[in-house]
Order: sequence, then C-alpha cells, then structure tokens
Amino acid sequence: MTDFLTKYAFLIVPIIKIAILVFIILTVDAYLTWIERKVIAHIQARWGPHRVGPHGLLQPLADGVKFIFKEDPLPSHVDKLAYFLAPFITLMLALTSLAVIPFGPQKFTVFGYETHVGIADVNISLLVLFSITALSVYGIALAGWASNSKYSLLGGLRSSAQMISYELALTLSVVGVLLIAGDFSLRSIVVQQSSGHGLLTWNIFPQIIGFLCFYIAAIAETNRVPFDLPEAESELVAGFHTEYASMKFAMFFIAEYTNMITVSCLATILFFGGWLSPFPTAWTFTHYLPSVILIPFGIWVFFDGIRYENLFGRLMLPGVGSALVVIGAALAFFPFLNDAIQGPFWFLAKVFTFLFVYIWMRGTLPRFRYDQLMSFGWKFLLPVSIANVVLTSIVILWRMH
Amino acid sequence: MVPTSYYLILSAVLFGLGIVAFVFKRNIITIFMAIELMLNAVNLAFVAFSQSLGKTDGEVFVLFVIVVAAAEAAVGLGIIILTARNRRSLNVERVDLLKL
Amino acid sequence: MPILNHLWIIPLLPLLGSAINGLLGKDWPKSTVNSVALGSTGLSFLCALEAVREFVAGGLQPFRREFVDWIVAGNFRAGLDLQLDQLTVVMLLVVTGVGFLIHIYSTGYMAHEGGYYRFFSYLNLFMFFMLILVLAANFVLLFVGWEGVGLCSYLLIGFYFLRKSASDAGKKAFIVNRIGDFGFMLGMFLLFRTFHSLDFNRPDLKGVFDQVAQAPADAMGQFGILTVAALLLFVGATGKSAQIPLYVWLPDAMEGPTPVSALIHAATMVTAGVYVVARSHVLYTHAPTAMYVVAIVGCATAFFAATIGLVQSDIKKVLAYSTVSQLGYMFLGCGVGAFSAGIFHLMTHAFFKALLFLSAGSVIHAMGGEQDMWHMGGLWSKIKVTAWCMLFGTIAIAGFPPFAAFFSKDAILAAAYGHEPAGKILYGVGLLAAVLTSFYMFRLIFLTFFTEQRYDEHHVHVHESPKNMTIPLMILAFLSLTGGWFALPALFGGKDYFAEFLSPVFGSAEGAGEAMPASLEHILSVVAVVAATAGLLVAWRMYRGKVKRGTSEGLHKLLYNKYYVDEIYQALVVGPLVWLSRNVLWKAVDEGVIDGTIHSIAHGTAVVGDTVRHAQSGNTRSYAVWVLIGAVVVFAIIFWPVLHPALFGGAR
Amino acid sequence: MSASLIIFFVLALLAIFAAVSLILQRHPIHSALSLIVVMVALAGLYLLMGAEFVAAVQIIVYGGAIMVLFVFVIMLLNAEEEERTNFSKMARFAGIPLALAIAGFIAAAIARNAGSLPAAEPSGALTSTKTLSNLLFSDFVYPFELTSFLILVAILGAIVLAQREN
Repeated sequence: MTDFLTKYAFLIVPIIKIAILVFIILTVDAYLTWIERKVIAHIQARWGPHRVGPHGLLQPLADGVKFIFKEDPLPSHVDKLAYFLAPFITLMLALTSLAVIPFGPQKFTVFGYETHVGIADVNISLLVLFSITALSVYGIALAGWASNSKYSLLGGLRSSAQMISYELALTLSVVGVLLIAGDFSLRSIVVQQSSGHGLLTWNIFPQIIGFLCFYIAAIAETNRVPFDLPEAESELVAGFHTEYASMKFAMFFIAEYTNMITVSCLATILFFGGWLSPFPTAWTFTHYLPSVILIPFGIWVFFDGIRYENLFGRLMLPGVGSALVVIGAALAFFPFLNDAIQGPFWFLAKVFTFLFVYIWMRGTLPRFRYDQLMSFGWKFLLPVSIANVVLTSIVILWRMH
Repeated sequence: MVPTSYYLILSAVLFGLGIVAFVFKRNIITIFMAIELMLNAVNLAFVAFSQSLGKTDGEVFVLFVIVVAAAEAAVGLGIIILTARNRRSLNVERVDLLKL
Repeated sequence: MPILNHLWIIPLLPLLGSAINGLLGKDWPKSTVNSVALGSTGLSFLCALEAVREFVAGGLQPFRREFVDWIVAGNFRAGLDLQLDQLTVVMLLVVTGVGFLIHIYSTGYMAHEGGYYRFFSYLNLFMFFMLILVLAANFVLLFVGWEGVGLCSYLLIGFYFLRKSASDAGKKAFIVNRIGDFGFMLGMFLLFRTFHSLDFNRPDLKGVFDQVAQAPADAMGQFGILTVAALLLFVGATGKSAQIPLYVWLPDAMEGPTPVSALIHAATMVTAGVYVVARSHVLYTHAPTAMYVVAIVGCATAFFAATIGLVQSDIKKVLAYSTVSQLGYMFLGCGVGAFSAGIFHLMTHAFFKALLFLSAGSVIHAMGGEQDMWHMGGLWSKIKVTAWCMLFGTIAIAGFPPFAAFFSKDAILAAAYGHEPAGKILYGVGLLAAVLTSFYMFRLIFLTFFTEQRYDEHHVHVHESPKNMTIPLMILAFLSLTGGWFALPALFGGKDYFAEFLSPVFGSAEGAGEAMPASLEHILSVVAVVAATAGLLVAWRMYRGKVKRGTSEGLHKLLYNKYYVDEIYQALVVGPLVWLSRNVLWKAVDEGVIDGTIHSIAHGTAVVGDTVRHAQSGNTRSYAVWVLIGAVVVFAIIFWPVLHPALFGGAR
Repeated sequence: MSASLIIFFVLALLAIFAAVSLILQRHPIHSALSLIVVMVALAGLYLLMGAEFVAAVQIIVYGGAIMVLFVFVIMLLNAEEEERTNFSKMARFAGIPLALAIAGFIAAAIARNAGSLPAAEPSGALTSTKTLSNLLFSDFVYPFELTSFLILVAILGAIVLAQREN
C-alpha cells in the first residue's frame, strides 16, 4: 500500500492537493458572496441576509442547493456546443489559474514526495497565469454569442473588447516587477522581496504606479464594478449570462469570484511580498499575531452567540467561537504549527484585504460609460503603464552603473 | 525522447491541412484562419529545428512570426470588416468585383 | 567706358523698350509709351554713334568679341558674338538712324490707332532683332536676327489683325519667308559641314570666310560646295529681300501700317538679304556661278517689278513694287561684284524709300486713309511740305543729279556695264528699269498732287500732318539729297569715299567699277540722266489735267494683275500642296496609317485582354489555386534532387 | 514508449483532429474554436520541447489576442454558416491533387532527411528565457526594432480602415 503510494506519489499528492484547494476555494467563494452581501448591506444601511442560519451564515449553502435543483431551460436556436462549453471553459480556466499560485514558503514531504504549499511550482508561473487569463475571454465571448440573444451578444462583445484592451495594461504594469525580479516564477518574485526589514522591501514602494495600473486593469479583467459593463443590468439585463440559469449560471458566478481571488493573490504576491510578514524578522513576537487576533475574535463570537435570539444560533455560534479560540491557542502553543501558519496567515490576510476592497468598491463606485471605459484603458492606463516600464528600466540601468 | 522528424511530419501535415482549408473554405474569415494555421505549422517546424540543432534562433523567428501574424490579423480583419459591410457577404466567391 | 566693349547694349536697349511697353504699357498714356519707345531707340542710336566714333578713332580696326556662350555642343559653338566693321557701321547707322526717325513719325501717324503700345513694342522688338542681325558675327546669331525680323514683320503686317486681308498678308509673308529660310538653313548646314564652324571670321582664321578665302574658287559653271552654299544662302536672301521668285509677299505686306512699310519693307529688313550677300562676299567671289545667278535674278527683278509698278493704282503698292525693283538693283550690284555699290544703293534707298513711304503715309493721313491714287489729285497746294518731300524722294529715286540714287544707281549700272560676259545685257535691262522707275514714280507724283482732284471735299478734308511727322520727312529729304555725295568726287575723276570706306571689307572682291575710264563713266551717267528724263516726260505726257482710270485690257491688264503670278503660284504650288496635305497626308497617312495603327493596337489589346481576363475571375479561391500551382512548381524545382537519389547521393 | 512520446502523440493527434475539424466545421466560430485547440496543442508541444517562453507567447498572443480578434469579428459581423458555393472550377478540381502534391513534396523531403537530424531534446532541458532575450536584443535587435515599426504601421492601417468616412 505505502509503496504503491510512494511509487505514484507524483500523481497522487497533486491530486489530493487539487482536491483540497478546490474545496477550499469553492467554500471561500460561497462565503465571499455572503460577506459581499453583508458588507454592501451595511454600506447601504441594511441588514443583508440573516434568516438562513445565524447572521445568514447558511445562506451560501442554501444558494448552492437552489442552484443545483433549479430548472435549467435551454433557449431556442442556441449553438449547443458553445452554449455548454462557455461556462465550463470559464470555470475551468478560473480554477486552473490558481494552480500556479504559491501560498506559502514551506516545503514538506508526503510519501517521500517533496512538495510545497500550492499546487504547481512552474518557473514561468506568471506567464502561465497570464496565458490562462488570456484564454478566459472565450468563456464570456462564447456565452454571449451562443445564447442567441441581443443582450448576451452585446455583453459578450463588450466584455471581449474590454478584456483585450485591459489585458495589455495588465501585462505591461507587471513588467516593472519582472524587471526588478528578473524572473517569471512567482515564488522567486516573493523571495526577492524578502529581506530582514519587512515591508520596506516590498515591490509596492518602487512600483506604486505599476500597482495602481495593475489593480485597475485587474478589476476590469474580472468584470467587476466599476468595470462590469458586460453585465450592466441597467442596459443589458445581465449581459453575457442573461440566458443562463441554475448550475451554468453558478459556474460563471463561481468563476468570477475565483478570478477575484486569483487577482488578489497575484496583487499580494507581486506587490505586497506574498506570504512575507510586514514586520522585520527580528520581531519574533509578531509570530503570535494570528493567535492574538483569533482568540479575542473567538471569545467575542462566543459571547455574541450566547445572546443570539434562536436556539440554533445559541448552539452554533459559541461552538464556532470556542473552535476559533482553540485554534488560536494551538497556534500559540505548538511551535511547528506556529511556524507553519506564519506564511499562509499573512498571505490570506492580504488577500482578504484586497477582496474587501473589491466589495467596498462595488458598494461605493458608479459604473463607467463604455466609451469612457475604452478611452480610459487606451489613452490613460496603457500609456501610464508603458511610462512605468520605461522609468523602471531607466532606474535599474542607473543602478547597474 | 521524441525524434525531430515527428515534429516535422506533424508540421507538414498541419501545413497541408492549412492549404486544403485555404483552398476549400469559402468564408473569408476561415480562410484567414487557414493562413494562421499554416503559420503555426511553420512555427512548429522552427521550434523543432531550433531544439534539435540546439540553437535558440528558431524560437526568435517564431516570435517574429507571431508578431507578423498579429499585425496581419489587425489589418486583415479590418479589411474583412469593411468588405463585409460593403458586400453584405463573407463568401469569397460572392466578393469577386474590384469595384463596389 | 568704351561702348565697344559693351556692344550688346545697342540691341539690348530696344529689347528693354519692347519688353517694358509690351508687358506694362497696356494702360499707360501715349506719352509714356512714346518716351519709352523713342528713348530706347534714340539711346541705342546714340550708342551706335558713339560706337562708330570709337571704331573710327580706333583706326578702323574690325572689332569682334564673343560675349556669351549660347550653344556649345561638340566642336560646334555659337555664342552672342558681335562684330563691328565698316559694313556693319553702315547698316548700324541706317537701321538705328532711319529707325529712330520712323519711330518719331509713328508717334504722329499712329496717334489715333488702337493698340498703340503693342505697335511700339513690336517696332522696338524689330529694332532689336535687326540690330542683332547686322551686328552678328556668326551665322547662327545672324539667323536669330533673321528669323526675329521675320516674326516682327509678320506681327506688324498683321497689326490690324481684325482685317482678314491683313492677317492673310502676314501669314503669306511668314510662309514665303519660311521657304527662303529653309534654303538659308540648308546653306548654313552645308557651310558647317564643310568648314566645321559658323563664325564669319575668327582670330585663329578658323572662321568660314577665313577658310573660304583659302579655298580654291569654283570655276564658272561648276557647282562646287561653295557655289551650292552661296546659292542656298541666296535663296534665303530672295525670300527676305523679295526677289523673284519669292517677292510676292512684299506687295501684300502693304496691309501693315505705313511706318512699318517704311521701316521694315523699305529701309531695313528687306535689305537684309543684300546685307547677307555682301557680308559673305568672300563666298560669292569664290562662286562665280552664284554671282552670275544673283546678278541675273536681281536684274530681272528690277525690270519685272518696275513693269508691274507702272500700272498699280494703290499708292503704297507702287512704292512696294518700286522697292522690289530697287532691291533688284542692289542684287545686280552685288552680283556684278560691286558690293560697295550695292551697299551704297542700299543706304541711299533706305533714305529715299523711307522718305517716299512716309510721305505716302502722310498723304494717306491727309486723305483720311484713302490709298487709291485715282481718288486723289491736286493735293500740291494743300499739303506742301509732304508734297515737296515726296518730290525730293521721287527725284532721288529717279536718279537725277545731285540726288542720292544718281550716284548709287549709276555706280551699279556702271559696274554692270563693265561686267563680263553678259554685262551689256544686264546694263541694258537695268537702264530700261531705270526709265520705268522714273516713269511710275512721276506718274505717282502727277496723279497724287497735280492732276485735278478726284475726291469729294465734303467727305475728306485734307490737312497737313503734324510736326512730328513732317520733321522726319524733312530730315529724310535732306538725307536723300545729300546721301549720295560720298561718291561725288568720283564723277570728277576723284575717288569714291564710300567705296574706299568699305574697301577694307570687300577689298579684293571689288574690281569691276574702277576698271573703266572716267570718260565712259561720264557717258554712262549722262545716259542714265537721259533715261530718267525720258521717264519723266512720258509720265508728264500721259498724266496731266483730267485723267481717268484707263480701261485695262491686253498688256495693261496683264501688268495690272501682276502677270497673274499669285494665281500661278496658287495653281502650281499652293493648290497641289493643299491637295497633297488633305488627301494624302491627312486622309491617307494620318487617318489611315497612324490612326489606323493606333486603333488596331488598341483593339488588339482589348481583344487580348478580353480573352485573358477570364483567368482573372476575381474568385479568390481560383487565385489560391494559382498560388498553389506556383508553389508546387517551386517545390518541384527545389526538391528535384530529393526525388532523384542519383543526383542526391553525392550531396548527402 | 516514454512519457514524452505519449504526450507528443496525444497532442499531435489533438492538433490534427482540430485542424481537420477546422476544415469540416461549417460555422466560422467552430472553426475558430478548433484553431484555438490547435494552438493550445502546439503550445503544449512547445512546452514538451522545452520552449516554454514560446509556448506562453503562443497562448497569450495567438490564443489570447489574435484568435479573440477573430471570434470578436465573427460575432461582430454575426457570420452565419458558410454556403458551399462552387463557382471556382480550379478550386473544385485542381485543389485536392495540388494540396496532396505539396504535402507529398514536404513528406518526401522530411523522409529523405529524417536520419540526418538529431532527436529533439526531452522537455527536461529548458531554453531559459534569458538566453532567448539576450539573443533577441543582441543578434536580432534590428529585426526586433523593425517589428515594432511593423506593429505601428499595422495600428495605423487598422485605424484608417476602421474609421467611418468623415
């Protein structure tokens, strides 16, 4: 048995990792929707979901069930192949793009097969990422075209044009970082940002322009507010996925949130030092920060849960709270866990920040007009990112001599 | 360990298919795609040679080919759009007059 | 600065005047145009005088300078080369002086005509070309002047271009001159081909005349290169100087304004032919046959034209034919070897013929445009000045002593008399012509001034011309009186100053006149006077008191219709030419051959294209297949060795 | 039969099938999809040969830009299934044999020279992007700059073509 495992570890371990990652990502997506609705609700002075489960915590599950069991009508005169292909392509690419992202520094060995946090460690991972995102246009374009509907078609056209346009800016804005790192591998980009002095050596400082360009372009790439014209409900009902229902719609949905996560990860890695702690390595006490955050949060959830109106909540929330406290304690008391959690903690923290910004923007910013969008992308974003590249290379040359 | 000749044969086959497509498709866009297909076949040959000869020049050529293809696509598709607008047809056999 | 070194100024001034008047003068007042035209001409006259003074002061050394290179091709060089020797001096003074006078006259004569500025622009242009002609030191430049004066003559004859007869006359003059010029050009080509130069004389003795002087002369009746060249040049001369057979344009040229007739068709341009013959005397003396032809043609023309002049009724026509006949005299003189005499007559003729024309113009002016002598008569008392001047001119041309023509014509006749072999005949004909000359001139005088008036007082009121017309008349009258006195001493056994002045130019060419003894000289002059008197008497006999237009029949009719020469030319030359051009050149050659070829080529192209275009179906797929075929061929060529292991084995 | 050979055959067959379907599909967008598949397969082959950068560029530029343009244009012109007209006699009768002839020539050439070529490196040895870029900016710098000009011209041409008459 074990020798079988060790023999085929190079197959088995990645499969396991993939399974885990997909599970995590889907869950996160689901709860990301919950968070988004809550946050926006509070921004708009509403409660948001709170019926299904305490604080609506079970809402995502209910949504999932609904998606699965809902009827899936097939519009007439659709191009079947493309119609079915589109959501799969989108979701597949979205999930695949996560495969090259490293979540943590550690290497560990399973069945004598050494591996690390994150699925694949390609030495051109950034290029791979970009190729995958490049392909992700097809999902939307095909969806829009296949479903034989004006709104969809317009949405598809818009989104494909928009994504092509902003892909340039996206790619160019990263070139600065690449010039500094001199490598395509995300891992080595992170490592290159690591030096004893914490956040001082992150790319964000030399590459602030690049970062802004990147982030804006990334939002456009993911079709999020304020660049969500492909699904501008005021004009196009729901844009390219107007004709989609139930699980196929869910696929687009999941893909969108997955892309958000991917982009946030990318921003974290490229500009914010990935899993690196913002504090100097000398400050070892900061290693207890996860516990310091988790334990009070758990306690707060515990006492908040006791006073919840219905019994289910009074049972569930304290459980969650105590679980959090236990985890925090464990992280504090077991050194190897403590070490293991450092990278992921910071990484997830940063990613979560970016996701929050996403939601925040959706709650606050109005939508662009299409011509504004295009002229902004071509006439402002692209030149600025090019200028950034030129500037960076000049500085680097000057450093060389 | 894949013999280079395999790659070359593959590229030859793709090229031939490209020719066939070029001659037998009527839709002007598809014909354009056929050209792209042939370019790809050539690229494959380039890379195969550059690998087997241990030189990187072939890959550089591939990059150039890709750039040319991009430019070609930009202009060619523009022309195609104009033609389609003027002739209301994408069938090259129906677009056989020099004047509008 | 010595004007000689800037000889080009003399012709340049009229050119400037012409340009200024022609380009800007359209809206200028007459006074401004006058000042420009007269100023330029007068200045160039003064410059000419100054140049002559320097020339004389410089010991009469022939002056020659190449100012600007114009054409340089291979061994051929033609430039703006001007020269000044005695012959040129004479011509220069005549042209500028008489030209200036006629300019003054024109200001009066043309005062009421339209196109004033145009007229003076043309006139100045003519002066420019004429000066170029006389100053030229090589045939090419001379030809430029030659053509230029032809052009101006065309422009000025057709000055009243609204009148069809005028424009026709202009065209006629131009075309007839072309014929002559063709011969002239052939002569030039022949000379260049022979002597590889077109300069007259060159310091390095490579000029045409230098070489001709070295060359052996053709024998009488031998048509060597020199003879042919001389004859060809003479063809040009007959064209320009209105000799048989090309004289027909001159009478028609009277359509032009009278000053033009005076300046161009009497005094200067028509004498260009004589000038050329005299200028190339070296050539002619080396071609006795040509000389002989010149003499005969001149003599014949003198007589022929005189006969026609007998019966003309248009006052200007009479003068025109008399001009032709006088030119004939000049050629006679040149032909018999008395070049100086010819030039002498040229000068005097310039004076009195200009005088006659201008007086005629004055008469016409007085008669309000009437030119027919049969509608004049009895004008003597009314326009005295004009009448006197005209009388002076008439006496002068008739050859009464001591007027100019007496000396010049006498010299020519004397030279003809002494000429061998046919001198006597030439002399006789010339004498006869002299009789006729005095006859028709006095006929003109009587018909115009003395017989009773044949016009209606109420329609024309006769008035004397203004000062600016009469004063030139007087000056010319004076000149035609004294113009011949250079030769006065010759009568008394002295020497002919004019001939002596010119002798450095003609030098050896002379020789006819001096041979004979003074007694014979006297006899000949007496005979000439007698002849003139005879003509006068006959005229007086026929035209006095009441005269009426004679009914023309027989000889009179023949003469009145100018021997039907125009009609003959029309029938023999013009008609066939027109027929040829219309039926052969136009219908057959142009439309048939040329257009036919072009059309057939075009049609063939169309046919070929029509057949081939089916390959150009416009169907892209077909094109693709064509490309494919090409590719297959290329591959076949490239991979031939691959398909041929025998060939390929070595390469592997 | 090593892993790389298996991968090669899988990808090769994928590419060929996609190319055939490019020909057989009646709808341009299906042809476009097939072409994309071909390109992805070729990218995989590049990776197999270790030309990673070329592979990435292949997908980014060809797959992500050029083919997107194609799809975009197809959608824009809303092209429908192609009509199998046969106006061109040449293409109808001479097409196939000529295509075969070309293929035959190439095959013959390869067959003759197959032995003379060393086998392609296994995917282990990657040509590092560094060497590629060094080559690109040293030996091929002039062509590289020329391509930039080419792109500029193409942009201008596209703009001129795209703008309406006014």
